[in-house]
Amino acid sequence: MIKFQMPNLGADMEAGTLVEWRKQLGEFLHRGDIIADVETQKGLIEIEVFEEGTLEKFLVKEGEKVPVGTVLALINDGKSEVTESTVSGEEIQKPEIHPIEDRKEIVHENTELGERIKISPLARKIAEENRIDISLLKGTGPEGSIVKKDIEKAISEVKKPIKDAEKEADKTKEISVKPSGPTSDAMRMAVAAAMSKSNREIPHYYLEKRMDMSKAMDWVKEANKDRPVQNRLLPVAVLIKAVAKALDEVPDLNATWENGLHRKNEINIGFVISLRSGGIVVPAILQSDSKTVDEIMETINDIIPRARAFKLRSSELSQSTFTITNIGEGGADKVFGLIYPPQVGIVGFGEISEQPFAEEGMLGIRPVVDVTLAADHRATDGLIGSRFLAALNRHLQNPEEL
Amino acid sequence: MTEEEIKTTIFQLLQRIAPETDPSRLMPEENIREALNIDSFDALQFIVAINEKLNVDIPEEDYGKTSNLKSLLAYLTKKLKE
Amino acid sequence: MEKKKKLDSKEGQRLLKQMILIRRFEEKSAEEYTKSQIRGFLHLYSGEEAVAVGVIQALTEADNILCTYREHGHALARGVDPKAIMAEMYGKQEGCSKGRGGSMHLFEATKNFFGGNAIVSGHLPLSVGMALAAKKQKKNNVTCCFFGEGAAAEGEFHESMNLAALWQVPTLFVCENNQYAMGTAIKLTHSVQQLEKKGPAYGIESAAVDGMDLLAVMEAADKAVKMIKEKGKPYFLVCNTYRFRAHSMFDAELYREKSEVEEWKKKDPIPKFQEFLLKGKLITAKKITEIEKAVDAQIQEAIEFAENGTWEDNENLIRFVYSDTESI
Amino acid sequence: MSEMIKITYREAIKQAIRDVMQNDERVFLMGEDVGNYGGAFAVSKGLLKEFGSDRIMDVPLSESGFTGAGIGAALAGMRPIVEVMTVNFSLLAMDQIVNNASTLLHMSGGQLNVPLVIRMGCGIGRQLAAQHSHSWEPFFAHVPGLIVLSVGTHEDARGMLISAMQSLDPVILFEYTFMLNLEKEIPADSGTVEIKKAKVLREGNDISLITYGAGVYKCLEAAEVLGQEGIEVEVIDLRVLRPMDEETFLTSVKKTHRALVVEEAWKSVSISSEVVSRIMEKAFFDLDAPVERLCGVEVPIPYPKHLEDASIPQVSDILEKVNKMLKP
Repeated sequence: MIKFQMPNLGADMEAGTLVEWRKQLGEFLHRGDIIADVETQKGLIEIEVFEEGTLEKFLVKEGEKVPVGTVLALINDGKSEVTESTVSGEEIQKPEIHPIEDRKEIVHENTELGERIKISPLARKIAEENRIDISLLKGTGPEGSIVKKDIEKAISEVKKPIKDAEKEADKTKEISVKPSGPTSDAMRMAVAAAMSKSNREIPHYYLEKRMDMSKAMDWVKEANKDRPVQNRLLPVAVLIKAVAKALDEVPDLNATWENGLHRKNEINIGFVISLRSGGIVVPAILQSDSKTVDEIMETINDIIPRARAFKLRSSELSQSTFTITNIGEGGADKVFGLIYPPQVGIVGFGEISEQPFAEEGMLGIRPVVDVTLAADHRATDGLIGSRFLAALNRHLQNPEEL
Repeated sequence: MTEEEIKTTIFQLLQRIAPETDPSRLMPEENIREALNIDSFDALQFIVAINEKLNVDIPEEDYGKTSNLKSLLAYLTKKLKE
Repeated sequence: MEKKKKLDSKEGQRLLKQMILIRRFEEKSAEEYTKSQIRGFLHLYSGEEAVAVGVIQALTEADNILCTYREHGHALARGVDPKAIMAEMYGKQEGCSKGRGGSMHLFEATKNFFGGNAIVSGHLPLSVGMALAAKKQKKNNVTCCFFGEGAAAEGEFHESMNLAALWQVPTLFVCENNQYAMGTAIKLTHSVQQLEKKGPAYGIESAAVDGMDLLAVMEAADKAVKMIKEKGKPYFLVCNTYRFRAHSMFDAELYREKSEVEEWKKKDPIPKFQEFLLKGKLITAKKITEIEKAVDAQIQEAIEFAENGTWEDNENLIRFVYSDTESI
Repeated sequence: MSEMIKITYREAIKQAIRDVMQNDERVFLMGEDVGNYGGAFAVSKGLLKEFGSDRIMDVPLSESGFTGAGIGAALAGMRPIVEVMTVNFSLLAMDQIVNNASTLLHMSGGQLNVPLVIRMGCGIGRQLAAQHSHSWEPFFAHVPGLIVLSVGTHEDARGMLISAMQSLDPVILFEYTFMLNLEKEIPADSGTVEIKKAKVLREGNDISLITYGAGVYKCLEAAEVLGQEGIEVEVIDLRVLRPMDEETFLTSVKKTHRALVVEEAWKSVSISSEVVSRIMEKAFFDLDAPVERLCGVEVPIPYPKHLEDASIPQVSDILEKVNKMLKP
């Protein structure tokens, strides 16, 4: 019997609301099937199942909000039996994918979740319709309850236009210390939680290298020449592929730190996407190393619109093993990222711009990019980091081999 | 297609990409991507959308000619006459 | 004695048949009750037949009748179809109250038969009001209200007597004194047990009669109705009688001796009237047997009708709550 | 837009009585002191002279008796108006109203209508102490078969009786004696009014004030004050307490998302209990705050003025409560 749990879809996820079971009892589940929709701080997420078996029992009802790790359902794989005593809706399991908190803390969180949020029925209805996470709102109604007005305020903030100045300020500081930007409270709180944790727990070290992008840009230009617009490449696809190949050579950076370094078998590159409404999401481009540049571009074309519509799948949100932030393309020369726990590294690309560049005694004007690496000093040392940057540079100088 | 119609189409497409902005308030020589906060992905989507809506293929080497409203309009007007 | 002389063979046989019908109908009802075909409260009239038959024969079809919850006999005497009465007790929608009332609430508006009222004395004010309406409408009809001696202890009895006399309306109050208010003997419930003495206190002409004697009841009732119609005043008639069966089906009869019941059974109004008819050559023994057979057939027909009746659909549950809508 | 006239609540009721008596000779008014005394509250003053003692009938103090007589008269084709001097005495007629008026249609399987209107003076606020300060609207509104109307405005004082007289079912009409001298403007051609629906007396988007009877003018006054503070209050006069028109207040609550129910009756098991329940059942997901109530304090109404005032909701209480609900 398999205990299917509320997955942890990121370091910033503590709980999720089971919105809908997409499978019925008795149905045979295949690996990769969407079993349920879960509402998180980041929106509605399709939850995949990673095992095969028959859906035996639901332990959590639709509409219930439960902490990460809660057993949601039992899937019968024809193997071991689970006794009643070990199975209950409230059971706290050590989350399988990213065990980020110790047991004691989770129990504590659970008690907090147990406190019912005071909210008017109308406000609850509107919140559900607009996917507002009420757990993060402060009520102004009777007894501090959340009322319609509070929900409407939260909605208007999500939809509020972004002032340019504010956004510029955000960009230079990147994801680490965004000021009170105009975003939904929920999203803001999620980013805040993850980044605070990162800054609190991870001893970062930073490396920086300027890389010549002329060959890569020429290669992209050449590739795009005969393509219809729909199939054109963006330089970022090349960057992602190059990072993936570099990680393949320096596997200690494609890892997580959870009481020790755990290398990951797959290279799933998380790609920071800024939302126009504020906030960020980091979907993973799965198995980036085994995809061609074209395939990566296809993935980007698929994933960005979905990310912006909050329609990412659980694996895309939970399985990244390393992160790229390309936010520099908005104008900043350099980006120093904060690592997304429990990963151990993040690479930041600044704006690709024409700069004087000396090579082999010659000075020329070339498109260059300033690449930074922030890495977890618990997991690796600077040497590993610089080896990674060197590998990355080498791949960018040989785009045709990507 | 008149220049005004092209302009309207451009605004519609930009609005779709950047729904919270008001493209009609763009200054003729203002950099569109900067003004409306459009990243490279959205910029490409914009080019794709122009292609689909107006059937104008903007090759990559011409991207520079489409950076502000004035040049983009001129470029598209010219292309549409061809 | 005027009446006795007038009673012809046909009328005598009709009245005998009514009494036998009531007696057999009640016996059959008891049987059906034990078979669970009839439920709720079932109050039987056996022994008191002479009262209903004797009084109602004095009334015309235009006169109103209101009764207590022990009213099967009155309904039969009034001419309400036995089939509709039995179906009502079965709770079928073919019943005279569409099955909504049961044994205690038999209604037949077309025969001016107004129930079937199960709150003791609650229908007395109604009868005064109906008589008041008749007076206002200048109709010459009587409203006849049957009630037990138990009701005469209620405030509504006294209020009604006062109002009827005050307004001078044509009400015939008929007290069927069967000696017991449920299980409590009259000597335990009334300070003055000659109930007819209560009428004069309100200025109402009153009389008492042997309720076990059909002829006596007929005579008294005829006289009362005649007076009411002539003077437009109320009248109070007390019929002293006895019920042979228990108060209702669930009654151990702890309150009276079997010997007392046996003593009263000697006064059974049916054999007494049969004897009178036989002596006066108004009927033959053979004819009596024929009547009994006809009554049995009629009752059998009523049972079959009730059994074949239909249950009202649950969807119709809230019918008859308001007259112009079926919703509440 | 028709011409407006100034009229007291008393005069409006009297005109209604006169209207129905003039238009239908089956109508008569009976009650304690309605004739020679001119009505305990002078509502029927002069009507005896106009219509005579057959149609304006003084009755003895026997509430059960004359209420029952009214039912009987209605059964027999009349259109009586029974006046129970004050609602306090209605308890003595409760058996007639609950066991007869409301049940006869049903028990008879739809055969018998009781087209009767019972008017009751009620209301609190004249230092009449515990036995004369009752709000029995919830008692009567509990009973299926009755139509229970509450006369909260002058327009209804003028029209409700006329409309009630057209009903084939028994109607209980609650009239508020403390308003008798109150003068208001109503259209000169006021006549029949709708008696199936509640009425929105003032529109607003911020909160629904749901009330009836004595609460109506208090809520309107509070709404006026709140309006000056920028709070838009919707005031709903329930008017029909049974069968309750829920649609009107549910529609309002779905618009305002907040409701306060105001009544003078004791809070427990009251009209407001019913209103709140229905809001919970049918508009729960439209609520942005708990529904609140202002009701009578659960104490026999005391004699001293200040304690009497404290026993029932006042305008100041409504203002305070609304403010608290909207600005927590």
